[in-house]
Amino acid sequence: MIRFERRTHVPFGLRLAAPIAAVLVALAFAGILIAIAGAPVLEAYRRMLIGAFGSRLAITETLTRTAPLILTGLAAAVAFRARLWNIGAEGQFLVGALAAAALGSQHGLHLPPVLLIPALMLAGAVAGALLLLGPLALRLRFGVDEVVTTLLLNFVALLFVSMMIEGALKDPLAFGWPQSVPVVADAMLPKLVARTRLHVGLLVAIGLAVVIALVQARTVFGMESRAAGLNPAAARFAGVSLTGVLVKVACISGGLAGLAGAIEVLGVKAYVTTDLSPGFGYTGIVVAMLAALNPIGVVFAALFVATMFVGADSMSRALGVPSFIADVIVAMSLLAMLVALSLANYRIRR
Amino acid sequence: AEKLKVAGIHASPVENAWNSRLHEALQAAAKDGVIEYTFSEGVSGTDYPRAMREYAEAGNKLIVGESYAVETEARQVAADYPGTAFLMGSSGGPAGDNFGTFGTWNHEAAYLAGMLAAPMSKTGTFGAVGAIPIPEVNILINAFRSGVKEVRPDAKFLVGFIGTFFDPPKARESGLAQIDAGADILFGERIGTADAAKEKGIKSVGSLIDYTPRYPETVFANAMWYFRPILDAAIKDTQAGAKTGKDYSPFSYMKEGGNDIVFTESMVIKDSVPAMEAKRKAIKDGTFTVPVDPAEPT
Amino acid sequence: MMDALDIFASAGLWAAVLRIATPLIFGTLGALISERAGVLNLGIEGIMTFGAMIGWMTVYHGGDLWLGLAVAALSGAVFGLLHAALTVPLGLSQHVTGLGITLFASSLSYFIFRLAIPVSGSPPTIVPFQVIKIPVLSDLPFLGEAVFSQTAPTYLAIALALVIAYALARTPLGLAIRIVGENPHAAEAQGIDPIRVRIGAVVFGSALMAMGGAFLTLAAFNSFFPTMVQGRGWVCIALVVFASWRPERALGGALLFALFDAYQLRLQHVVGKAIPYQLFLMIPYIMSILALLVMARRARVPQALMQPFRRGER
Amino acid sequence: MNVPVVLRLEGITKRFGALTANDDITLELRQGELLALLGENGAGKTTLMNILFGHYTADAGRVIAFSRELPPGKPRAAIEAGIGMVHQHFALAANLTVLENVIAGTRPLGALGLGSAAARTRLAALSAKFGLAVHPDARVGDLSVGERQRVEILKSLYRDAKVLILDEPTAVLTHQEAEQLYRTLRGMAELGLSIIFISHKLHEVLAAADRVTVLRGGKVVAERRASETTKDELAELMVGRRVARPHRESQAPGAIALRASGIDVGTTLKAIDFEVRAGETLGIIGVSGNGQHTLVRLVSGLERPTAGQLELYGAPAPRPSPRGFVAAGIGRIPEDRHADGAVGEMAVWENAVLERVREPRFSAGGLVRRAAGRAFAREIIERFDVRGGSEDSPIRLLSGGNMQKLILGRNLAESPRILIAAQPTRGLDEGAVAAVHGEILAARRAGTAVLLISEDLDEILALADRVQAIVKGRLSPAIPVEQADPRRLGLMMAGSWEDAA
Ligand SMILES: Nc1ncnc2c1ncn2[C@@H]1O[C@H](COP(=O)(O)OP(=O)(O)OP(=O)(O)O)[C@@H](O)[C@H]1O
Ligand SMILES: Nc1ncnc2c1ncn2[C@@H]1O[C@H](COP(=O)(O)OP(=O)(O)OP(=O)(O)O)[C@@H](O)[C@H]1O
Ligand SMILES: [Mg+2]
Ligand SMILES: [Mg+2]
Repeated sequence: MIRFERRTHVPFGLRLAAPIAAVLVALAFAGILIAIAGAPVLEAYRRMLIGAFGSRLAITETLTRTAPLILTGLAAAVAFRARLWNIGAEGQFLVGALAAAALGSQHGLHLPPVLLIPALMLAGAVAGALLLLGPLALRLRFGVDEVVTTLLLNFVALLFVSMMIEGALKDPLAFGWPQSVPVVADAMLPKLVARTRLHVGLLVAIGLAVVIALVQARTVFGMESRAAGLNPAAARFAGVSLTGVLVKVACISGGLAGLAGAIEVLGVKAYVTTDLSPGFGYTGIVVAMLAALNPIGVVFAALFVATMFVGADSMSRALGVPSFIADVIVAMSLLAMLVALSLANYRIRR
Repeated sequence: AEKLKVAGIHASPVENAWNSRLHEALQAAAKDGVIEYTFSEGVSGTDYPRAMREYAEAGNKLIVGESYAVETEARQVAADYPGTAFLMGSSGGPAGDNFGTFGTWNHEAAYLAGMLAAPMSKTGTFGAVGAIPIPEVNILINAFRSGVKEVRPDAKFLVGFIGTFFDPPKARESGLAQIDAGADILFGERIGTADAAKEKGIKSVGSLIDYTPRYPETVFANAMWYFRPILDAAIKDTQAGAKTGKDYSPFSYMKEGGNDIVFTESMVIKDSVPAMEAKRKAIKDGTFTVPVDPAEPT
Repeated sequence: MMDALDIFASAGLWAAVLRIATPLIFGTLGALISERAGVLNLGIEGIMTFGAMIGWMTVYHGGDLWLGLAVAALSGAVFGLLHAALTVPLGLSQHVTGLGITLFASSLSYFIFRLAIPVSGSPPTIVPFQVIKIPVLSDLPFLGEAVFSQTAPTYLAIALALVIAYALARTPLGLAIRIVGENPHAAEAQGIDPIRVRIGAVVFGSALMAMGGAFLTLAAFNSFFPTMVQGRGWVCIALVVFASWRPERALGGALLFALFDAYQLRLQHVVGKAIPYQLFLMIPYIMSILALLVMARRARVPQALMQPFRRGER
Repeated sequence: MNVPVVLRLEGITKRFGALTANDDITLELRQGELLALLGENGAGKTTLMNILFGHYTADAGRVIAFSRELPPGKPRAAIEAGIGMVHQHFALAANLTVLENVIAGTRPLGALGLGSAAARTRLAALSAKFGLAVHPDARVGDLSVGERQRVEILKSLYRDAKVLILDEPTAVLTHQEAEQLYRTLRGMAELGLSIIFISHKLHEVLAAADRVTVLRGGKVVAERRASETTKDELAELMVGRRVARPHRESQAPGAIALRASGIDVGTTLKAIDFEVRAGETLGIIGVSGNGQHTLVRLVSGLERPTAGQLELYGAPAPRPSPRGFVAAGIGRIPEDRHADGAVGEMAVWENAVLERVREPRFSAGGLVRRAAGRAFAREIIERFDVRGGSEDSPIRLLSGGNMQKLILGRNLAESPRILIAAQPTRGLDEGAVAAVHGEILAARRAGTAVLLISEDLDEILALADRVQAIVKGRLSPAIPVEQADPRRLGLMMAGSWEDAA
């Protein structure tokens, strides 16, 4: 019989090797599917690489996709570390986007661009944070588990957004299409590279990852939130205000997800539709897990996931492999990663 | 002449009725040796502009698709790639020299289908299942209504919107709900509607594509839409180096061959056909114009 | 024209309720059993999608409808086994694994579907389950049309709900599942192997989920489309909570939810769009959150839900 | 001897990583015998019993029950062979009824019915026969600790256990409950059952057991007949050296440090009055569940009084909060070190500074001063002889006794003016108890006011200057420890302090 025994100490090499092994395993499985689809496997990998990094367009597109994933990945990582199971980043993303679009439209705030853009980002963050504070309040006040409530609120948020863009916030110039009024030109984020979609939101996301890494490793708040996550009763006994920590964590986590939505509107799309997010909130959880909840790791995990999506999407166009392969690879990477991480924590004994 | 490189980008899988019209027209053009056709399907809003850029960079001269979910961004892309023509199903207007648009105008055929449907109902109540109340959908449903009313002024109408473009089981439920409420002819703007009609043994009208082979006992008429005239016009302009930033919708008119009715003789009431055919001729002649009413039907 | 209240008097409404509820009943029962054993399975949305695809595919390639349903159940069981393997012996985080399974199962089903059914103009169809009019009963006024004119899987779903309710409350297996979900250490001390019970519950539950998905392509409709499950899996997760983990209440919850949906579709014809339809669609989610609120005080949640059990470890 | 051997463990070895928890252990149990298993914390007692019952799989060795070898790792096989186990941490499902807990797993999983009626009858008969009264339809979560223990025993009896294993069964019981339990066990032995129990309480062991086996470092180091040994000998065998609990010396108390007057907390505490002076220890005894939990939370700053007043050093206390109380010089040792005292996955140094991390010494501008934190932890490790890990290892790697020393250390290193010690030696072995008692007495000598809340009468008698009893949320008047004897304390804990006087 195989038994697992927890390691008292995980060697650094193993911690590094685990994610790499996981990705390789996922790519190997993907190879099988690609072969079944009748495409040359090695050529497919090469095409993926080209699709993700082979040209100015490819690189900027990959990075454009990375930005929101970093933010939703951080949202999950920050929350999970404090054992706040925020599965609601998708909904927070949407309400953040909606807030930014509403206030950034010509009926919204009238501010000079230097103030307008930060104000809209903040608005998105606040909206996202508020959506997470609800489930948190239920947990703190009534002990209601947040996994289910945050998950359910995703659908409420989506329906709410749908209602708003078919109602109060509907763009009258969109010929009946359910979409929000667009933000004014001044509210759009500056591009990082001209004639591409890449915008400064990417820098904001990376900057926040660094800040969060420092906060977690070095600050009192970081230590207290870790304690609160690992053993709430002991943290409380030591004078950590659980409510305080969780409220802050929820504000940061929901705020990051809301900010991701705002940035997607301000950087890329200019208005909100219900399909604004191809699952950025859920993928953020994948990103966070791939990064083992490490904020700097989130940047790389987000880049990896974006690479897979963009590269596989392009490969599928080139080789006629169904483009759903990208999702398959990302999902398999996640599952392989979960196994790899847990195996790294345990040794197997017979 | 050199074959024109054309790319199609479909937001939905190409099974979706609307996309299948584009796809089939493009495939046919490729088969005729006019163009070289590549495509992607199921492209989400987030990926759509990238696909546009990728195809433009890959040297395609004409890119065909739909910009409904990405109106702002799509025009941005066109501005970034002035050497490529874009032909997009869009609610907005054309932009610049190279961003052309088209609407899905098969309302004329829908009007004629309404004329055939009118006398077939026993209850005098007609149902219509739509996706969401955008003008293109509204115009179509309203035209069907006008067609019915011309023959049967006292007719009653039920309209249901399912809130999404692609949920056939839901369209079916909506159709069943209308049958429960007394409708005995359904106008199926959405796939799934005819399934409800079939299940309850009533008749229905199809739109965009020919549903009769799929529901031979049920669908007696279809308001067909043909993309080929629009495509051909755009190909011609592109090859000629003419401005393509214009509205190609008029090529959807019946007189251009852009839409028409197909129906099964044996299923309709014989007496209603001549009047319909007369109207059809009038539309083609330009002596009759089917009213265009984009208001949301209730 | 019917009035808003008259809608309730139409047998068609109630027939629709049962029909719309069927996939939810399967899915909710599946989620419920696995949660009663302590495992949350957020793979449900993907498992339903895969079941819808593979069940349809089986029939499309000449299989019998029941074979399609069985193959769907089997595929669900396989994904359940994957979820269980990761979360039970390995003790991985259940919700993250579940979301991973959803992503995996749904993208894989689209991938397989696209490979197997090359692009065509209009989606291929099968002949789905037909309505079975139960002799005598279906001749009853109103009830006959409302209840006794359904497809076979609907009758099966309702029967399953009752059987599972009985089994959980009144059989040793049900008690074993419950005690494992409450305290796996207590179960182990009684000679019940919590790992095996959990794996079994997840596998069986996932098979039911996949059958719920298959209902969509084998009875509710006759083709498969990507994204056709449309969040029904998440509704099931909510319904389990709403039902406070009780099968008979899950049945009621699914019917109630279906009633909202069916009513909403019909109300449109009466009052137009005076009330945004989204409000109706929100109701089940909000109801579930409220139910959680009320229940949190009574602590009826399986106590070991989402807690991994590792043998020989403290 | 012609009494048959019912159970034999042969050469059991079990390793966890580098640690050998059981090292070639051989043990026999005879019919009708009460065997006590004794040993330091971490000696391997629980591990051995878990192997015997099939929770763990041994690396080497065999278990032979009634002349048949048990397959390893199968609790079910152990149950079927007639072995029952009452776990150190109860293995009960709180949301299920007593009957459900008892009958789970007793019928084949394929059976169509539970057979509740027959089970109910049988359970009632067993309750009556062994004097273990519980209501079969009560929800286990609603039962008291003593009642739960009865359910645990009934579970085994219901399965026809011939051999019963109890792991620290009295750790959570009151004196009276413990005595009652041993009476029951004795009765069972007379009916032919064979029993192994584990306890750290040497007087219980001597009074109840026939035979005592002592483990140290995973090995059997001695075996004695209970009638032929003494507490001192057993303690020495366990620890490997002589241990003597330190003695309290009398000293004159100083000013009042902590005073409660007329405090209510909700309905759990009513009109609480007490005072503790510098250099004095006030002991609070009581049967668990009478409000001591809330009392500890109150003086730890986790609970606010709903009426009355708490005074610190003669002035009204600040609004209660753990941090405020720590800052005011109150050291706090929580009741449950694993639940409240330590964050297992965090480093020893982080646990050492967590409650003071906001003090300027350990952080500046929101940033943690890690070097200062590590230095503080090293100081505690050295001064309080914490063994088993460095300041950087996760605290979960420390044994219970060492963890307790670290918790004591992080409080005493700061020379608190008041020390709240709640059940400071619960579950600790003799050696660890002596060390903890020594530290508490040293603090008192240095002028700390000590509030000791304990269910252990011996501990109270050894450490306290004055004693009060807590009964149903009320405190008795204080008596000097010189006037306290077990009988009088027993009466006080029963709520009749007037009679006791
Ligand atoms: N699951 C486990 N994983 C790793 N090590 C373990 C495990 N269980 C026990 N140990 C180790 O085995 C040793 C023996 O532990 P055990 O619980 O048997 O001690 P014990 O004698 O019951 O102690 P106590 O008196 O405190 O209950 C411990 O010191 C511990 O290091
Ligand atoms: N899961 C585990 N993995 C590794 N070591 C463990 C595990 N559980 C316990 N231990 C080790 O067992 C030893 C003793 O732990 P244990 O829980 O038995 O404490 P204890 O001495 O019995 O204290 P208490 O009486 O408070 O429970 C410690 O060294 C601890 O590291
Ligand atoms: Mg022990
Ligand atoms: Mg112990």
